[in-house]
Amino acid sequence: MTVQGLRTVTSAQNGAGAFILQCKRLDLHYNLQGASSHGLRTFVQTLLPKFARQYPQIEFRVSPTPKKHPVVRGHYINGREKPICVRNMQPNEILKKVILLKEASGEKNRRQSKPVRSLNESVRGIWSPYHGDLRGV
Amino acid sequence: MFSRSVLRRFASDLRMSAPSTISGAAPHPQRACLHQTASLKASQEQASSQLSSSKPESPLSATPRAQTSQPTTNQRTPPNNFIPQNRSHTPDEKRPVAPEFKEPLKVTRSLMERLPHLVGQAPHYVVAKLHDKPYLLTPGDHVRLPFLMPKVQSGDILRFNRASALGSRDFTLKGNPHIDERLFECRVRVTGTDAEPLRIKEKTKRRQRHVQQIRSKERYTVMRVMEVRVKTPEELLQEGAVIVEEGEDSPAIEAKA
Amino acid sequence: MKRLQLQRWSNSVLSTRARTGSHLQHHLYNAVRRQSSTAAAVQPEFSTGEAEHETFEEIKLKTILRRTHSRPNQLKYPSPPTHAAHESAKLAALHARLYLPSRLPYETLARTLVDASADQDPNFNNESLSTLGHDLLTYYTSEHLICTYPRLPLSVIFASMYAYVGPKTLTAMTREWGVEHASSPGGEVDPGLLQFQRLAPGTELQEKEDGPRPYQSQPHWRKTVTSKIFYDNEFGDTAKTAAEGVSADQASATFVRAVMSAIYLHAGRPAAKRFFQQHFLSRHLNMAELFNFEQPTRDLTRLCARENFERPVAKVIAETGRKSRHPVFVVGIFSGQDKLGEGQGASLSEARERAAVAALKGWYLYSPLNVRLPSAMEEDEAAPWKPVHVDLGEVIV
Amino acid sequence: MAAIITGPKRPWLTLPFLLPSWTDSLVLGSRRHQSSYRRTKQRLRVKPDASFGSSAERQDHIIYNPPSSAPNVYHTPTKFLPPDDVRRAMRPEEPVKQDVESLPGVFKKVYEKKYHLNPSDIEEIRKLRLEDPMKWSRHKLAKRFDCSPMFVAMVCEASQQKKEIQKQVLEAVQSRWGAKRRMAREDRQLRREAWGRDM
Repeated sequence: MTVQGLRTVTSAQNGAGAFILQCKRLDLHYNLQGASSHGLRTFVQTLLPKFARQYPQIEFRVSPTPKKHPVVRGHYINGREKPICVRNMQPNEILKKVILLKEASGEKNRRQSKPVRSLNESVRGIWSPYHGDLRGV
Repeated sequence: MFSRSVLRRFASDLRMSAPSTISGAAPHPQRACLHQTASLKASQEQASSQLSSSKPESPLSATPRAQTSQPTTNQRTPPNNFIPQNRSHTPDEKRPVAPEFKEPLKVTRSLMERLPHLVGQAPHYVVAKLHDKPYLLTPGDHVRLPFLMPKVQSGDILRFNRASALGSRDFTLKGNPHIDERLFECRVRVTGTDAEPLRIKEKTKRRQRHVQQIRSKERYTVMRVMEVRVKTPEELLQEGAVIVEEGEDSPAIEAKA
Repeated sequence: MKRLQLQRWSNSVLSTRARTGSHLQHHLYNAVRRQSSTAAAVQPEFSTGEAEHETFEEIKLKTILRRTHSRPNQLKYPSPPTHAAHESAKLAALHARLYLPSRLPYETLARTLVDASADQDPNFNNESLSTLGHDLLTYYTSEHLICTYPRLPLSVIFASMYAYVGPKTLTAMTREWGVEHASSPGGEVDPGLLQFQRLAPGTELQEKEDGPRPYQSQPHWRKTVTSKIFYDNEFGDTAKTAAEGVSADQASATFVRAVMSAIYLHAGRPAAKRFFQQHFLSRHLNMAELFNFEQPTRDLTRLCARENFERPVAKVIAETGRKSRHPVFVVGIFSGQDKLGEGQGASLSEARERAAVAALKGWYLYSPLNVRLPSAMEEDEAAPWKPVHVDLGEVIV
Repeated sequence: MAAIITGPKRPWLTLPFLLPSWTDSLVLGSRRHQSSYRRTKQRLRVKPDASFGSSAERQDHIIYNPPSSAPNVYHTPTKFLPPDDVRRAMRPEEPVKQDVESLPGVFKKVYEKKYHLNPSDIEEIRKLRLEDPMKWSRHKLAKRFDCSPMFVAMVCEASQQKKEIQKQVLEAVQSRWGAKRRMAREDRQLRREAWGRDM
């Protein structure tokens, strides 16, 4: 064997080819009687059907939780989840929160100083003092 | 602003009257320069004046139905309490229009001669400008813009049409200050929004015990670069590019300084 | 009675029978509360959490439960019945998430999720689909690799095939598609979950016995590339199986292959090709990292002799600190006046070997411009065929 | 060195009316030292390549500015391109080639291959090697027949006995190694294997 092949795995670049929405499930929990759940109950009745039809990629689960404040919980493909408490919120505010959950990637929020992250090696290469012409620093 | 509104009216008139004439039969040369964004369908989807968004020739999905995240036109009338989130909710007359080119693309002879060299040397990078900030992009890159881009949602495809340089390892296509957008294609896909961790800034004042806490949690748009491509000379000629001689003030070849 | 946590109810414990719950809860909910006005397309899954705070509902729930389980169509089958596919929210979400064509019905997608270890009936499991999908995937991948990099050595082709469509990659893709595993298969399981009989912990995998191999007594004889092409799978591995159950990796790989063939069968070849390009070829792989040379200088000499180039000579292009603790040498390998490769190292021999590696990679990673794949000719109104570059093959020493 | 290359932020020379005629020597003398971390950092910051700067050309243009970096393996050398590849014709713009003959070689001496041994010599090498492997080692044979030890190894193989002895010698030597040396040798071996993977 003059040359061996080393085994690796290709790494995913979501969006470069196919795009997969990272939010896979939204759980809406509300209280049947509670006043704090009023907004979510109205949301489920009025705005949710349209929203769900718009994003068939997301599975919706609506279930009552007795004696609790209402919660919208997003489940993501990377296994993490994001809960948002929506007590005393109006349906429109809840819609904004639901959109936030839908747009999120599920990753933990981190500070990031550089705007571009790349897997490709540098196109023009890394500067080396042994190549090209000399220059002063 | 005036010119934009005029353009918009013009475009909406076109939409009303003859939507199929432009994308369909007999494109005259100026129209043909508009590459894929020329079709009206694409022009409706333009995100802003700086970015024009369009669909690639082959949509992502196996069928067009599955790809479009927008509902069909009859569903577009929003109810009173519905907040518009995407471009499909904005009425036609409020949408930005595709760039209208007054004259065909002019390329110099030396650029035409060197273009095959640049095209033949993959991979390519592009220095795309967004709000006059440069982003050095290669295909597959993950971009987190330092701001939240309005009126986009995840899955949208944008086309960056302003770039200061596009190059391969040995060759660089430079514009002064920007490359003509008909020379290259750079598409990105919006993959969602991202947020930074909550920052709390404590503000104090003299002789006062109260400490004010300023909370901030910025949100950013996250994108993925789909393609960075420079067009071949054949494509340019097919789209109606005109070869001009160099101006008297421009030297033929700029060697490396 | 201690109240159960809703989170647990809706997650893992009930996940195998979540659809059952949703089904009856849906009835119950519409009948009793008249509150849910969510559209039929949504199919919300109501968890059974509310069942215990009203006795009336509890009684009704019990009767429905009993009736459901006495119904023969739920628990009788080893995998979910066909009509269940239309009631699963998970399945519809998966269909939409992958932007699958509308011509691909939910029933087929549900079938791709049933492994042969869950349901032995070949009419209801994905074994036949995955066989076809496997062939399609390996065909498109190998075609792409051989046409774009016509000079790749065979061992590197094996490695890159493994990287693109190997079981590890397919498992990762299953995860990235958001497919969850059912804890154990059965007729009452949600059809949107991947169903397979799990491998018992600590099970040893056995090599598959499929027909006689020559020279079986000398195991090292089968290690040639030719033997791998002939007897082993497309990655050069011998197939391994266990007596009962499959590993999660195997089941996931089978599922992805089955999806590929389902698209091919229902939506046609162009759709399948597009799916392959967007989901498989768009992934990132650096081909230059797959090579491992043992004696690069010797290989390069052989290569130059084969191609009638001048004998390669190593020359020092730049160096610094030869007498210091950290010298740097930049060595180029020249054939006549042409530079073949360049390497940098802390010793002359290291730099020379690296330069030889770079030169060999430069040879093997040649990629022609404007590659056209043979399968492009299958489409109508394809441009006339231009032959692809065919290479002599790797260097044999 | 740094004082020569880098200048102050606003060179005196740009303000000539401030300069008396005798300041030539004083300009160099009164230059500030780079006394702060920030200034040093600022001066060390690598500027973008000059070819990326603004140019006088008004229209879009393509320049040839090869980077000063190690070559990339994806860019096939011109010699390796097949004769029908269009890129073969596109590469006349190589910079002025340095004369390969003038570059120093990696080895101190370059041995010319003589091809002077005939089959009977080779038979003799084999015979000698089998007869007395202790006396006729590879190097001694090479010296006698005026060829390289590599050639001797290609032609013949030591007997099993000799291999055993050699193995024992090696083990005896290695048994005297301590932990440090053993680890260092193993690391060296691993590093050497990494060369082939180009890591």
